[in-house]
Amino acid sequence: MPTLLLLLLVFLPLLAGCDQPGSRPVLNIGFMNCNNEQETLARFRPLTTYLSEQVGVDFRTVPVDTHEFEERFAAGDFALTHTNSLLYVILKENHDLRLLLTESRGNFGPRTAGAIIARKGSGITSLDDLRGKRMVFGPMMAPSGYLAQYDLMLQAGLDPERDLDYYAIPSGSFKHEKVVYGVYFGDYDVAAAPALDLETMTRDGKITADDFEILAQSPLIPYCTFGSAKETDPELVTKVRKALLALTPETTVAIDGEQVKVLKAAWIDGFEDLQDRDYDLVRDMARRTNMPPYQVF
Amino acid sequence: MPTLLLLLLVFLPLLAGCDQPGSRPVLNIGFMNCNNEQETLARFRPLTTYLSEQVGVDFRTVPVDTHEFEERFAAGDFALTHTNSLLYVILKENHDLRLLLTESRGNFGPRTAGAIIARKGSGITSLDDLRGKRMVFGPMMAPSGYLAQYDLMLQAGLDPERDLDYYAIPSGSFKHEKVVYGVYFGDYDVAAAPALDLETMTRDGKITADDFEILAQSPLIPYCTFGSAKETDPELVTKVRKALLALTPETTVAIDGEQVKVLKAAWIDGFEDLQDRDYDLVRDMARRTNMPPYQVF
Amino acid sequence: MRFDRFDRIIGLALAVTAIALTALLWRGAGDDARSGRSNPQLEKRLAQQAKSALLQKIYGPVEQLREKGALPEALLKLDEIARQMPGEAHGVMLRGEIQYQLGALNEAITSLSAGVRSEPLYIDAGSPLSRRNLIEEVVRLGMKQVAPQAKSAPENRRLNQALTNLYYLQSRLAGGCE
Amino acid sequence: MRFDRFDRIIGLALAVTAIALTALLWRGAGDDARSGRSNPQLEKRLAQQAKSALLQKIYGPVEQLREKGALPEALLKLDEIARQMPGEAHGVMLRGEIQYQLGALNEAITSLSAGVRSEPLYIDAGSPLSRRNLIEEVVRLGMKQVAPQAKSAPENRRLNQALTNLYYLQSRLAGGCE
Repeated sequence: MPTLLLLLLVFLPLLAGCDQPGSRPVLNIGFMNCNNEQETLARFRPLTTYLSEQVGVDFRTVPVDTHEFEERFAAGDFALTHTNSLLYVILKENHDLRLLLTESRGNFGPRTAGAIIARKGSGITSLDDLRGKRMVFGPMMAPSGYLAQYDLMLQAGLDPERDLDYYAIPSGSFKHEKVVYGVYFGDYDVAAAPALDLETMTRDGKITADDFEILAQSPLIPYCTFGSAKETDPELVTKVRKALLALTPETTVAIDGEQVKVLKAAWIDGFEDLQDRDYDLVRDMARRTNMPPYQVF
Repeated sequence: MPTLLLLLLVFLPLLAGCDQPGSRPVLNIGFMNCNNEQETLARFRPLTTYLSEQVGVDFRTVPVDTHEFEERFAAGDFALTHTNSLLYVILKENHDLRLLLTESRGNFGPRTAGAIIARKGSGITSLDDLRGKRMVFGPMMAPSGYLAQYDLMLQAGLDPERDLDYYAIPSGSFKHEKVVYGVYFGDYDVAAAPALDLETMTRDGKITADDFEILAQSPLIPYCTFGSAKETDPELVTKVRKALLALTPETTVAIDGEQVKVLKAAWIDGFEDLQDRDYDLVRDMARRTNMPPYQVF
Repeated sequence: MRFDRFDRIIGLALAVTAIALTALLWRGAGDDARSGRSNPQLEKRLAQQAKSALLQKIYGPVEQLREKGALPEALLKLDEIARQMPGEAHGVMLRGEIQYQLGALNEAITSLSAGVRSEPLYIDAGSPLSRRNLIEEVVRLGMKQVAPQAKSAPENRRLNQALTNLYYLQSRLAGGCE
Repeated sequence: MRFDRFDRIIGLALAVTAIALTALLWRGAGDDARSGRSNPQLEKRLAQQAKSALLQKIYGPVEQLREKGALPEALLKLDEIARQMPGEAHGVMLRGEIQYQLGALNEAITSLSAGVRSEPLYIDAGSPLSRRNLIEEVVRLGMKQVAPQAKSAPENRRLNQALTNLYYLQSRLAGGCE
């Protein structure tokens, strides 16, 4: 079908020129999108380039939306994965994903927490005050932006589906920032905010500690996680592991005409050697809240 | 007073280690803070380093809050300035600041505009609908976040001081982003939003074009501007000018163990050779809205 | 990898087009069956129509906003589309047109020349995509306003880039090659 | 330049302290006038008190939140203060204490050792700033939990850094120098 080829040729220049595969083996690393693809690429292309250099294969940075991650992983798209802790648990349960390393960032290193916040002065000071209020959650699959808070409420005897006036999830990207602003600007009474986003927004001066009441905060659960598909060559996985653990804040890599610090670009402080059982807290939360991989209808 | 010295010594380690002056002359460039000092330093230290290399003096990056810029400039703190167009006009009028170059960024290059926006579906579709509404403005001295919109309203026969229910200016940093979110989350009916922030928030996927009505947009006025104090050696100014105009998107500089692209770090597309008369639009706005440097009480 | 979602848009568009073309060619096969081969002219025109329909679909909302004079909104809509398809020629041409209408002449020159560079049909008077009139108007104004500025400031890289782009558009209008 | 606003805070604090000290010394001058010289012991204690008062003022809100058990809020308040005074030893020690209380042991070790490195008084049992009990507790737990992990994973840079920090705190507790 020459016509199709023609059409393809028309658009092809747009698709070229990102990762230039050489003669070495090419392997995909699936990175869960946090805010958007551009941001994911900007964060993780230096890391991927570093890994390619260290391990001697051509890794490609593949940004993946949360809701299609499992399907693409099941189809064998990714040799390695970088996801949140819940997605790790799901892929481990359903597709035997292997734990590689956990990313470290912020006050709690390789762990993080979910907080339920209200605007200071709103009169809402405890979980009990949530009844009949308007609440905003982060995206459904976010461990510290949805799961942990939903679980906190259930544990406190509150059913988000019945006891709130209503709850919503913001549209578009930057959902975690939006839940915070949603409460800040009074559109919602309470929000499910990741502790890490409260930390970074405070450090950026977007909010201050005095703007909010923290009604509750979950226990610490693992943060973003590297995993490897069970088909991926174990020797290669060992090399990746070693390369990640060897990263220092000073490690740089050449990319797009710049020489950039790998960890700084990726917003990572370092990597930690958590064990699979450290994720049991997440599993318990997923069971209690009827979330995948344990969801029953 | 040895005690004071002691106290100083206690805190001194915190103050050291940013710009290391050598034996060359040291000159300050005052950069108007947009969101916060950390951001200002991260954006402009590569540029300052580049200029130091090209011009052969030690420039220092000095972040300055808007409200204290004039006083510090008058005290002779800065050889060069980087400010918005209104501050340029003020410093030119009151202290004979010389126009050096105008920064170029976004859809309108060295110019930008202020927009008045409302949430789509709010029923507010024209400036006339603003009467009795709650409005949020950017910071007072922002040409495209306050001045232009205030002027648009006056020109349309609306007095923000009388005809609105009330208006507010958000607290803390990231005010431009906050005015957009303030309307997005319904805390305000309308907002004074810089066209450039609408552009970048859309490109980041934070908002979409369908979220807002743009009730009015101002004419294009100059964007951020480099100026030089009248005392600054004209030969040095010429060298700075030449160095800025010679910057390409590929120009890099070594800083903090990285090799970074100067323009990319500073969020600048390039520099343009505007004339002082190009700022007359801003002057007219400042006169009509009774703002400095023409404010009368 | 940068255009991952765009991959999918294009993939979808290609699939739709493929189905439509198959249907068309199959219908056409009745007339053309005698010759026993497909008609390259026909295929080319079909491809152009398919592309044109796709562009219409993608950029329709921008055109609508532009037509009712909502230029800032149209530009925002373009920014939104550009997230998935940065540098796509049709979007770049539309951006140039709106920049020109909003008074950003240099930026319009940059956009229009980039658009024509990646898709010469935009300067082709006979093409349904043609923006030749617009380009002529912009070049005329640019030669009057930008060219003298650029010549008097030989060290100004951006001005001289604008001048280079103007010359490029001028030569394409005159029918010259790159 | 990074601490431009901090410069001003410190400047202000210094000015206030200078006035207070002048007043105090001037009053003290009555008693001490005979000797005709200032007392270095006294001056040192005055400086310590001035610093302590300043820290109290800056970190008071954090302490209040911590005392009523609002640990996440206390941590946020620290993040807020750290914008102006990153790496300031007292804030780093407080952060370590709260991290420990919230179960982030490795991070607590990092913070506490950084704090002690920049201000040894925090490990000094006799100092009003002393956090010696806390440090002992953290070191004890760290030796039980972190040390075995680190030893079994010699390639894990961050774990081994934590171990190095533990050894450092241990040696400072034992009175050793760096």
